Amino acid sequence: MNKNLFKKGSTRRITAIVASAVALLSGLTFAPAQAAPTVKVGVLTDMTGAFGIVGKSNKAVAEFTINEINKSGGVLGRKLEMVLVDSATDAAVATRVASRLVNQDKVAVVVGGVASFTRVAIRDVIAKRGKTIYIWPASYEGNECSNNVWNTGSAPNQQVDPTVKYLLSQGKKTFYLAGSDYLYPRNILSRVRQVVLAGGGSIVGEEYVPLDMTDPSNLVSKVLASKADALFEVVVLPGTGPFIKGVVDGGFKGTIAGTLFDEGINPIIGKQAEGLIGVQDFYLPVTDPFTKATVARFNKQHPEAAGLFSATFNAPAWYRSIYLWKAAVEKAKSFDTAKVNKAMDSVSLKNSIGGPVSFAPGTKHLNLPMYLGKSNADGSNTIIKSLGKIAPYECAKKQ
Amino acid sequence: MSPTMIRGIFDVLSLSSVLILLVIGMAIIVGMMKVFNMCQGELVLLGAVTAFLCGKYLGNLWIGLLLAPIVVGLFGLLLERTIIHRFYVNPQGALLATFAIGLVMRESLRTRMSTQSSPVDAPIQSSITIGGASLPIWRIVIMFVTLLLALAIGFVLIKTNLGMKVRATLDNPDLVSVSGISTKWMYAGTYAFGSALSGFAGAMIVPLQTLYPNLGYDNLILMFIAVMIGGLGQFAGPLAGAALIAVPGAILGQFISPVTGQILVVFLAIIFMRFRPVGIFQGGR
Amino acid sequence: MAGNDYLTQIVTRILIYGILVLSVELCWGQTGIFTFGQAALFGLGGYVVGLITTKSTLTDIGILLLIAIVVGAVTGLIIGIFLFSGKRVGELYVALVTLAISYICERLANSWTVLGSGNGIPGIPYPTIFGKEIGSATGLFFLAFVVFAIALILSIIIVNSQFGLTMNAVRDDEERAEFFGYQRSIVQIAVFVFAAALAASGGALFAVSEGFVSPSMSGLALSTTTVLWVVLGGRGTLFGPLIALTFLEAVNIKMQEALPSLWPILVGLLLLITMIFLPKGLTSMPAKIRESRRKTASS
Amino acid sequence: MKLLEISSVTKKFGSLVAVDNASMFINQNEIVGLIGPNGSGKSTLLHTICGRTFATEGAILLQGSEITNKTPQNRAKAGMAIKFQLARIYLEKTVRENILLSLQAKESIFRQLRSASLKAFEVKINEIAREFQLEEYLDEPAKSLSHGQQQWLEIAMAMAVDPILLLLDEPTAGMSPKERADTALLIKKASKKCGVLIVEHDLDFIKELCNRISVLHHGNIVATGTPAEIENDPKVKEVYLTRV
Repeated sequence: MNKNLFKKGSTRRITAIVASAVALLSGLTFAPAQAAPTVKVGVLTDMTGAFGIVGKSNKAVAEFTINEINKSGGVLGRKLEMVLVDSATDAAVATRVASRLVNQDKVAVVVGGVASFTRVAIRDVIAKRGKTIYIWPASYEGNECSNNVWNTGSAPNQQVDPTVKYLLSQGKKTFYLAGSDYLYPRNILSRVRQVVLAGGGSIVGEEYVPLDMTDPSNLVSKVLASKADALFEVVVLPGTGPFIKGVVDGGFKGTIAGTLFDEGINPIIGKQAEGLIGVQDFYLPVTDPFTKATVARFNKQHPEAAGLFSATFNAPAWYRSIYLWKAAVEKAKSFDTAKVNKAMDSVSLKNSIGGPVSFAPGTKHLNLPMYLGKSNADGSNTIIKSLGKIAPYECAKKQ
Repeated sequence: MSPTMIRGIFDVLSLSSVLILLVIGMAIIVGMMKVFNMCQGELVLLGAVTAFLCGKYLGNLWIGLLLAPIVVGLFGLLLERTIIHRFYVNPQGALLATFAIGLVMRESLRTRMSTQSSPVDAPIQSSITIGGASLPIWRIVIMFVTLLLALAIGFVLIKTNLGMKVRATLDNPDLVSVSGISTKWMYAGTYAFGSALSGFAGAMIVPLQTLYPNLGYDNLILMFIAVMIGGLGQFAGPLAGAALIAVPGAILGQFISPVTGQILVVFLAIIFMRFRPVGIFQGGR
Repeated sequence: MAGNDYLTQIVTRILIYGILVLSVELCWGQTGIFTFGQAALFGLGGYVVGLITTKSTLTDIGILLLIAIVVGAVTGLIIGIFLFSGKRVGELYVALVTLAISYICERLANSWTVLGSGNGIPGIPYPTIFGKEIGSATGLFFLAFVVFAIALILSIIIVNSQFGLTMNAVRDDEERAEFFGYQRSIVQIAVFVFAAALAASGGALFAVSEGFVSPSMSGLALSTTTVLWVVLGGRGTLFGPLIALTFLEAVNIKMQEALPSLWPILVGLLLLITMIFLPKGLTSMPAKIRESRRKTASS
Repeated sequence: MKLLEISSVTKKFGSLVAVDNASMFINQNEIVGLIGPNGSGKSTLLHTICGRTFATEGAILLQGSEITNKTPQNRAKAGMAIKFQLARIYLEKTVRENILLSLQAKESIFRQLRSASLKAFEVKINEIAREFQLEEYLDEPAKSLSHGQQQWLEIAMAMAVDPILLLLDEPTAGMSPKERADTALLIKKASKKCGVLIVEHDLDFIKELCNRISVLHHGNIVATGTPAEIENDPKVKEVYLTRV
């Protein structure tokens, strides 16, 4: 009787399975690369999935920057070797490839991540468990102060404060805040609220829509009904275009501002992008000689990513990230994580995209030159004002 | 009436008509044919892509609106004859196979797109002002088209000879094959028709939304819930189901946060469906 | 294996996903409960452990697993009673409801501040056992291995018991089973609760071994991928889905490097081809070939 | 006390009346036939007895206690067993497993998990298989059986649990004359332990077998009596003649 209930040959099958699994997996270990005097730089970005376009830009900028450094002699006399991994817009994939960079490729530094959930997922793998320097090159919601982690994108105050102050100075008194329902928009808009109220303005509404809402008509109506002087919006894809289109076509009289408008994002909005206000660390019309020459060189060397060099794709941040790390290594005269980590705190770059940058000691964030810009109907931007270096209010200097 | 109220009412009408338009094709394939078609969203997407390409290369979205149902209808015919027809006796298999088809379509588009999403301009971009509220004409067009389409299809299915044959075939395939109607082509034709309707819906709604690979997939769960609430086996039920979730969703969205509104609607729909005793989803094998 | 932390971590993750796959296989493969949202329970276990370990000093893996299992089982019981008590519901209704639950869970994980508003919960500490920290990749591997082995052995025992036969009877013809006098709903609820506890314990292991949880852990993508592993491996067999998982994860890692953007398309095509030509899964291929050889030989 | 008593059962599907005010009964150790042409409502009446559908009006009593709205599980527990028109057995499972499935249905989950009753049932399985000439196929999957053997297997599965009432829906459909004769013997033997209700459209088969026969036409029971009475009943002749 038992014979029928128990499937035949299960032990044999288990052995076969374990054997084949081991065989399969051992195919994944790679022979360690030959001991060349190169230093590996881990480049982690979303080459596929929803952020695949951003990854394309990131990869090209990383390649460009590393080539440039190698041409000028490398770091401490050693050439850099880029190890590119795809985090596929998925947190679980991101931790796996981050582990590969740290544990298998033994990279000296990891630069990367597009979305905040990727940063949060990989930073412990790299910086805490992996004891490797992690540079997060994106403008984001703030509050990243972990050890061995360095932020080279803009902090909320660097984008939000000048935008709101400009709007207030233009006589805008009432604000409507709208965003997608997750951490980044919530944090950005809470900063907006703080600055608006401090500056004597008032908030007439605050609303969030689900991340995958394709038709935000309800929100459009609420914005129109509010008759606010200004709309500060952080609605992300796929809602961005439909939302702004709806508000503009619905006859909204006020000014629309946000943190995500530039040459990279405007094309997905269409001609309704005209008049959108924002602050970024870079716009294409930034014309200091260094920036101009570097961007031109990039476009020439990377025709596949020409047009993808934009602030919202984190292109300037990627460029300066690798240079800032180089400067810290040279200052520490070592690739050792602890020493580089210490040197990083006060490192600076005289030449960078958009202007000179320096870490604000104790903040893990950069003093960044920022620009106030306005979008045009064709997706390009006009700089209203160059704002100069703005200090980050993060970590030790939280305000 | 204040402009806010007018806009509120307009939103309810507009959001429901958009969902009903999206569900019409599904009402045919899932509702009447009882094929659990997980790639319905991608049929909508294919229609949207067709419209986008016509807008981009021919500069005319009207041609896109005309071509979308033809292209997607032919594609549906091809799908039915090559794949779907194998799974009429195996509903779970149909679900998985169409899920795979959807995945392939979605990811293929992703590799071809050079931006995260592309805006599509409506053929009519102006608005009219009623009582101080500026209302986009394209949304009004969608309301009327949806209404006309639903009535026309309902009429064909109930009143015409062809419609009766189709319903008879879908209700009892064995009986009809004896009486000389080719069941095979009746099924293929119906699937193609349902696809064409979805393709048309995609072309119509893409100007209100935006073209991106998950356009159909992000709408799919709501579409399915609409069909299941409405019940299977007939055409009108799913459309009523769409109205039944879109209207409260749109009204709730005006008073509470759209996030809570959406979760609440999905949640209530699940409970409602549990106690609605019709269709292959409820009992029966 | 101990020498390479990366490989160890991959194997650990496969073992953890293996627990999730077992839970889907028990539900769908053995009992016919077409669960399309098992990741919701996986995510539940992960988030529970994430919240506990970051808000308190509790890190003992035994207690954490126990809590996850209890929470998972209770949730499974509620969903199970809702779905299966009283009148029979169709398998596709079950698929849609579980899919919708997974969708709602992902949505909530994105919204709720206490759940990290989309960023998930980072900084989950290493687990401890009897006060000792399991702080190495190898240690985490052994932990996952032990839990997986227990889950697998339990599954084998269940499937090969008289109850396993009952589960199959409910799968193959639930109405017929009722006419024999089987308490069909109790069978389904029992299996669903056990599978939910399994999935939640897998999620708990994922949280401690990866050090973070994120909304995608409970979302549609993982839910459907798990079903895909079961389909490709062959539902109704315990080992087929596990083989498919191992094979696909290994190939996945290679292919994501070699053909990053084509890989998801290839997965879709593989699933489609399997559904058409090998509805019992890729692991049924040898048997199928043997059968067709026999046919040609006899004709 | 009657074993099964059906009093004034009516079943409506919307406006369609499938069974109209039907009353009949079965005594212990009696074989009762229910005949009628296709569409006469005999399957529907059987379904209200076994719990597949529920009567709109009227009452069904098993050993004096009402089961009209009980679930199929509870009716099975009360001692009812059924063989469906098209054999509903588990084709992928072996004959042995099929019979075991019938036997263990009322075991608790925990006993099932421990496979506690496996040994005890083994004797019973062999015994019943021998009785139904299925002994040599015990370890073959049920799908490899012939059509008639599949029917037997389902009857065997029903008999295995020692029911007090056995419901048989067209037990000889598609069988050879030899198989029919064997089946008749098996049913006769079974009736020593329980009451049997046979639903048939073939009068010839059951007139040898049944103690009493009821004839259903358009949802109405038009006649009840011994086989001889039924055969000579003018109403029954009319029902069957108008069809032919």
